[in-house]
Amino acid sequence: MISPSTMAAVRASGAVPKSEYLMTVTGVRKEFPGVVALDDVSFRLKRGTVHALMGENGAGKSTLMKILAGIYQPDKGEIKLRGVDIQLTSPLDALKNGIAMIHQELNLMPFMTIAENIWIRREPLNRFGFVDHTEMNRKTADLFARLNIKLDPQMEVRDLSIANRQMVEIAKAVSYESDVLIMDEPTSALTEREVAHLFTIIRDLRAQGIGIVYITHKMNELFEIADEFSVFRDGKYIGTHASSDVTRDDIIRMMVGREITQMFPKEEVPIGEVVLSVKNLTLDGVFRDVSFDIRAGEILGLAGLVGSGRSNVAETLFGVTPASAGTIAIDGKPVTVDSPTAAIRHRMAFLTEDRKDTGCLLILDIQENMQIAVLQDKYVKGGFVDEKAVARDCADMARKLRVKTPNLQERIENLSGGNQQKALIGRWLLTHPRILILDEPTRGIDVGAKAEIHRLVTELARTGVAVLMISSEMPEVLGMSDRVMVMHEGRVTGILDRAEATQIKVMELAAQ
Amino acid sequence: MTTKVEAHAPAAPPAPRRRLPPELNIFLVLIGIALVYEALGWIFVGQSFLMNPQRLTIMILQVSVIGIIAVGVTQVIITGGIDLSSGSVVGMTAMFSASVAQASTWPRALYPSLTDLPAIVPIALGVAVGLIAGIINGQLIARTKIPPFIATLGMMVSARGISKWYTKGQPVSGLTDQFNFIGTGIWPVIVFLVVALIFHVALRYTRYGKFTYAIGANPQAARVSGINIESHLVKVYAIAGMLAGLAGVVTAARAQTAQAGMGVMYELDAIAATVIGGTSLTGGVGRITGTVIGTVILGVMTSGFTFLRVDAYYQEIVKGLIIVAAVVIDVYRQKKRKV
Amino acid sequence: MTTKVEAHAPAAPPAPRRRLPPELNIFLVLIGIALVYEALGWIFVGQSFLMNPQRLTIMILQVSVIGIIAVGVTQVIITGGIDLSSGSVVGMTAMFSASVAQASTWPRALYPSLTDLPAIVPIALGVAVGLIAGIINGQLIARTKIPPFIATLGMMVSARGISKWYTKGQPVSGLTDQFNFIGTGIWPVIVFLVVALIFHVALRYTRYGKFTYAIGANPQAARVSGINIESHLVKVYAIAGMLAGLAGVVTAARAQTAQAGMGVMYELDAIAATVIGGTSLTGGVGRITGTVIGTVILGVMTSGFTFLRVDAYYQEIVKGLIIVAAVVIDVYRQKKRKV
Amino acid sequence: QTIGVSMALFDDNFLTVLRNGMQTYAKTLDGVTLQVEDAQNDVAKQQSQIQNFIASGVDAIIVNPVDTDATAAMSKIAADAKIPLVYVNREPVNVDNLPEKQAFVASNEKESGTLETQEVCRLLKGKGKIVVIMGELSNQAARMRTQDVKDVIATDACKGLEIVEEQTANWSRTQGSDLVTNWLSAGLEFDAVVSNNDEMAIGAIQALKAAGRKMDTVVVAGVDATQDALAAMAAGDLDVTVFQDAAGQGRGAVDAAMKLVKGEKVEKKNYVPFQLVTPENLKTFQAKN
Ligand SMILES: Nc1ncnc2c1ncn2[C@@H]1O[C@H](COP(=O)(O)OP(=O)(O)OP(=O)(O)O)[C@@H](O)[C@H]1O
Ligand SMILES: Nc1ncnc2c1ncn2[C@@H]1O[C@H](COP(=O)(O)OP(=O)(O)OP(=O)(O)O)[C@@H](O)[C@H]1O
Ligand SMILES: [Mg+2]
Ligand SMILES: [Mg+2]
Repeated sequence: MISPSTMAAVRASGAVPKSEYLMTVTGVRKEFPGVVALDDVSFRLKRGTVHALMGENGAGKSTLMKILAGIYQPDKGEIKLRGVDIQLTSPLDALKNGIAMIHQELNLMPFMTIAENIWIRREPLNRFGFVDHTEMNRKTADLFARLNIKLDPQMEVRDLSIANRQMVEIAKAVSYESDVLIMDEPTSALTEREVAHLFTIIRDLRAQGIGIVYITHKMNELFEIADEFSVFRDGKYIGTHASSDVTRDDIIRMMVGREITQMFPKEEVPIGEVVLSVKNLTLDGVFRDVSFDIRAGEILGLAGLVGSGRSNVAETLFGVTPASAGTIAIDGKPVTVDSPTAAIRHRMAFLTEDRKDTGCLLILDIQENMQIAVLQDKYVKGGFVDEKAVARDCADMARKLRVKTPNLQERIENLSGGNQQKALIGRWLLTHPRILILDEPTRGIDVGAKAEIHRLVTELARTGVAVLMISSEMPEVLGMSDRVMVMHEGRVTGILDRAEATQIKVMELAAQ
Repeated sequence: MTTKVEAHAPAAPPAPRRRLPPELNIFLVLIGIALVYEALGWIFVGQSFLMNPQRLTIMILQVSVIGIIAVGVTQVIITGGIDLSSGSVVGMTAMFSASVAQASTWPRALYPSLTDLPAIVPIALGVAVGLIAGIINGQLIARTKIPPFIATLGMMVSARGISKWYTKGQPVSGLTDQFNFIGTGIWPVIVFLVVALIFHVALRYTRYGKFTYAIGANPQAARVSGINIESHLVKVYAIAGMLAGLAGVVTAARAQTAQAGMGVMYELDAIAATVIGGTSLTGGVGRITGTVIGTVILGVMTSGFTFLRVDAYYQEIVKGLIIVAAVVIDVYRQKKRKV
Repeated sequence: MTTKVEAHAPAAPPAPRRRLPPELNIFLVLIGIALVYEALGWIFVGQSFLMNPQRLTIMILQVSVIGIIAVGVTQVIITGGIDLSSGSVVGMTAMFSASVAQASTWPRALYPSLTDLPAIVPIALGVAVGLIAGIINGQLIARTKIPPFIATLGMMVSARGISKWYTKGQPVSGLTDQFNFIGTGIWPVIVFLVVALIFHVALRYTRYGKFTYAIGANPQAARVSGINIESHLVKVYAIAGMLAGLAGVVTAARAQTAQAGMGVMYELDAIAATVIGGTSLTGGVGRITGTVIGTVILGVMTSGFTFLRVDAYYQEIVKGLIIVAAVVIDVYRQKKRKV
Repeated sequence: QTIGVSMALFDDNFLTVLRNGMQTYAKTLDGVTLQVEDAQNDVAKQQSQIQNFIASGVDAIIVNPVDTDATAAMSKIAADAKIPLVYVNREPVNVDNLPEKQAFVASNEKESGTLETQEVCRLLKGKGKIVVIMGELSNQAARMRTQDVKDVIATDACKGLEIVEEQTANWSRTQGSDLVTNWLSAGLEFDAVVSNNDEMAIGAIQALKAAGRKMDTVVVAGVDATQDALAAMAAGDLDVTVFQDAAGQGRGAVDAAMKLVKGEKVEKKNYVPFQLVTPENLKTFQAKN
């Protein structure tokens, strides 16, 4: 066993012991109260490769990576870095040993500039020991130039869109010039354009001999970027293969232990009357003149590049940020939606895109999270909540959505990201909406659950619900929608019928 | 087409893990403190600490006003806010309420024409004044979005000013027996426990309670889920103000007088009781039962000091230590259970 | 499958929005308040409020002790914490420091053998005692993870107890002229401004400062970036304690005596000054320049009351209103600029 | 025997002298222990302390009331428990109908402000402008002493006096100093500073000196005759203060309590007079307090 400080010194001297594997993990176990997150897991990372980690939500991918990044300590098992045993007791240890990680949830300081965020703890100092801001901004500009990111280093992070924040996280991780780079679902907030950009960065890093661990739920990415992949299921290691050896279906079988034949079970359902009609909806400075109709049973897909204003339209529709102009009509009757309360009264539902900030009540339990929207009218008599009925319906919903949890009294923050997402979908389905707005409904969701959600949405449509679905995943939009509306820089650039909607058409409208 | 899913549906959920109520920790701390006093009592004073009905009463009696406030403060803290104004509101409402509770036999009645009124009038006035203060707090916070710390700090300073201004600093005495009655014997304790019970139920079993927790856990998500945060916060602060008003009434009735300096620093004791009782200052977590236990800890501590004849100089020093220690033990035990 | 990447590189970045320094708002509030007093002065008192060097001095002089504390409190609040102990630490350090600053001519010196020491001894002792209190706060918060509110509340109560215990409540007087010197004339103002300058630079241009902001803005992010949050928090609270200690020394020197009751409620004034100055209680945001302006607002307000001969009974009421109003204006203007 | 003592406030200089007087005296008595508590100026806390004393089985209780209007409730609690009670320093509102086994030892608070102002009046020869620095507004002594000032001015001999300003400095020296500096900077003219206590008077002196005012052109008066005040008087800065025999009151209270315990007869009201202190009789007081 070598102490991290010695290891760091060895690494600094360049006398790195040669070994085939950058990193090997054997027999790791990690338990959380009531959950075995990892059970006798092994994992190896070769230098100069991209190694994808696959597995359903809650399989333990993030947990293993957090162990490698020094955030959790394993209960059992050993970790070797370049053939040498190490023990990582803090994130600093990991960083000093050349392990950097992009976390599944964004981890930036909103009120600090991009440069300050990237170089935190490693700020360049001048002769007098003061932080040299000019140098820091210059280094950031250099880094951005290398990665071809076009952002001003002096912008504050709170002014950035989610996608740009993700790019900053990526740049920050790269800036550590580590040997091992862990990326936990880096593309869940990105559209294809940024994804492609990220892949050039990854290829470049791989060429430099860096080992990259890449976690994703997007199958197509796997074949595009990964050299090898390992599959986890229920905290157990299933196997490792070269990505050239297998097919998509093989992987899914390994992940979920069963067949999923159809990802987007689009069914033709009878389309009814216009339910939601939006005319010239405008939010000053953000988007303008957005007009569209959705009929009962119809799924309207909303595509566009990151920052095109799709989420803003959804928020305005739901009264989170009331419109500055335009009209909304439901069943032909004009309505005022100036708050989410009003929206819910009109039987709208809105799954937000950022489940941490605007979705989960993190410290509350799953049932409390699921029931909150429905308590406005249902299940309440004289102010008192009908606990039994709520508990029963929440449990039904959770079972229907396959929320993986011992019971509904578990805190939602202890669920894996995908299961949190399912619980939130359950929150809105409990309200039995007529108009369902979904903003990136399958972000961070595994293939099995994704199919499940798609099936659910389709089923809802069959019962006459009008669905507006924002998604940055092209196959999802094309596969699910009856019509696709495309936005660019706050304007609707076109609405395509299912028949005419192709990837190229949509991209054209999105990029103008 | 559709997948074979049923076969893989998750197994029936395992029986929910039995969770111990979070108040258990702090209840054990309370028992611990009491037993330490009991032991020390036999060693140093040669008598029992607990086997003394008079002491058992005063232990709770002396903190019942703090407790009434703390019930309101708990709700405010669960929303993620804070209320620094409660102590001053106690002073202010004591003055207002006492001023219409004077007996005609008292030579210097403030409103000679408003003497000998039935006790309900001063009680209602005190509660109403507290309610108004609470509504102002709530409106300020909900509408202007200033931090609760500042809104209630402003109220704290202003309300104290109002209590002094109201009678130019003169105490208000000569209150009717009917009014004083709610301050005698164990009535303050009963008021405290009834209030605690009501809001325990409200927090756990009503929509009001669910919304309170939701706002504290994540205000943005609560808003998107259709909760009108603004109006709910006004309610919560209004209730806190109302309870501070009630506490003011009880204080005046207990002392059989009201003076502008009443209730100074009570807000800190109430917050301490709340946090000792397991309510988290970051919001979303907390229970009235915990607050009641926290309040009783403060009372036991004080009685114990006198009982053990602890030098007054050391009392404060030790009180600070105990507040910290109680919370440390709670945090530590909760962490241990969690990992 | 692979796309042509270069063509799809992200669009040119939006030009960075030029942000005005956030202190500007509150500076305008200060100017506003001063001008209102100036106008009222001409109307009601027939003289200028501002054109009076003596008044300009006292405006800052009377709040310089608050200001010294507020510089430390600002840093604590930027980390997302709070320090309720500063006022009590002022009282405690004033006592300790004065007890070794007595002149041999004073008949009842506390330590007759330790009289007529050079002023540096009591100053160092006061600062050191404050530092220790701060380190205890910091260690408690960092190690046991109890909320800062509770840790410093415990310290607040205990430190006040220690000040009373130290001399059994007797004031400590008869201090040497050398010691008193730092409390005379505008020396307290100079101490305040020097302290403010040092920590303004430290917060903006050193890693210490960056860490402080990072921890407040997002502790999780700070942690995964390799910052040792625990040891940094200890530093921040230690500095806050040290500055409260310095404030205690200045208080004793200004009053030429030390008493156990000194500094009561100073923590609230310091927090008010900090928050009025734009520091956010949720952490991550704040500047010393803002705090200095916030402190001066408190001073201007007090001087203005006396100047306009506002009835003592109304002063507190109005003070509460002004605190709230200053923050409301700040919040409102910032919101307007953002949208 | 154990006597429970509830003091209104530990932080008060004068009350500290009183408290120490009691404790020193109790030590000289055989088998008497004092259990002293700090009510921190809180009526309710004081009442609770009395109840705690009773629960602990003390033999007698001495109360230095926070608010003299709140004594009726306390008298009743003690009488119900049949434990002797002695009020010290502040005259309880129910002084004329105290229950059995209760007494009161104090100086007549009416005198302090009166003696102070009369002396100021004498020094100014009945004519001049005065400023009044008040203690904490919610405090009884502050109200009494301020009222005394007004009562004296209403007398024929002192009709020429005029109050040009009155403000509070919360008993505090620095606040007193800041207040006077603010007055001076507003160009306020005055011939005398009448303060509710010595601490604020000393603050006033510091401010006057800092502003370069000659101390023989202004009369400064306080109450309490603390050590610092006597030193200030010796230095020629303070002109008037009023001595209240704190230690004497403390001794008297303990004596009364002991007698009540033994079942002896005790006067209901026991007054210890105030005494005016001026540079002429300063020497006699420097040894006391
Ligand atoms: N801090 C925690 N406390 C308790 N349980 C936890 C904690 N973190 C993770 N878990 C549990 O450990 C298991 C593995 O979670 P993990 O986050 O590693 O999954 P994942 O594979 O990353 O899933 P996803 O694809 O949804 O991100 C899950 O069952 C989760 O509920
Ligand atoms: N928190 C924020 N602060 C400031 N500007 C923001 C923020 N979030 C988004 N924006 C800006 O608002 C505009 C529209 O963003 P919006 O999130 O609606 O786009 P979107 O098409 O939904 O993209 P995304 O895929 O990121 O959700 C973008 O220019 C973005 O930069
Ligand atoms: Mg994960
Ligand atoms: Mg979006």
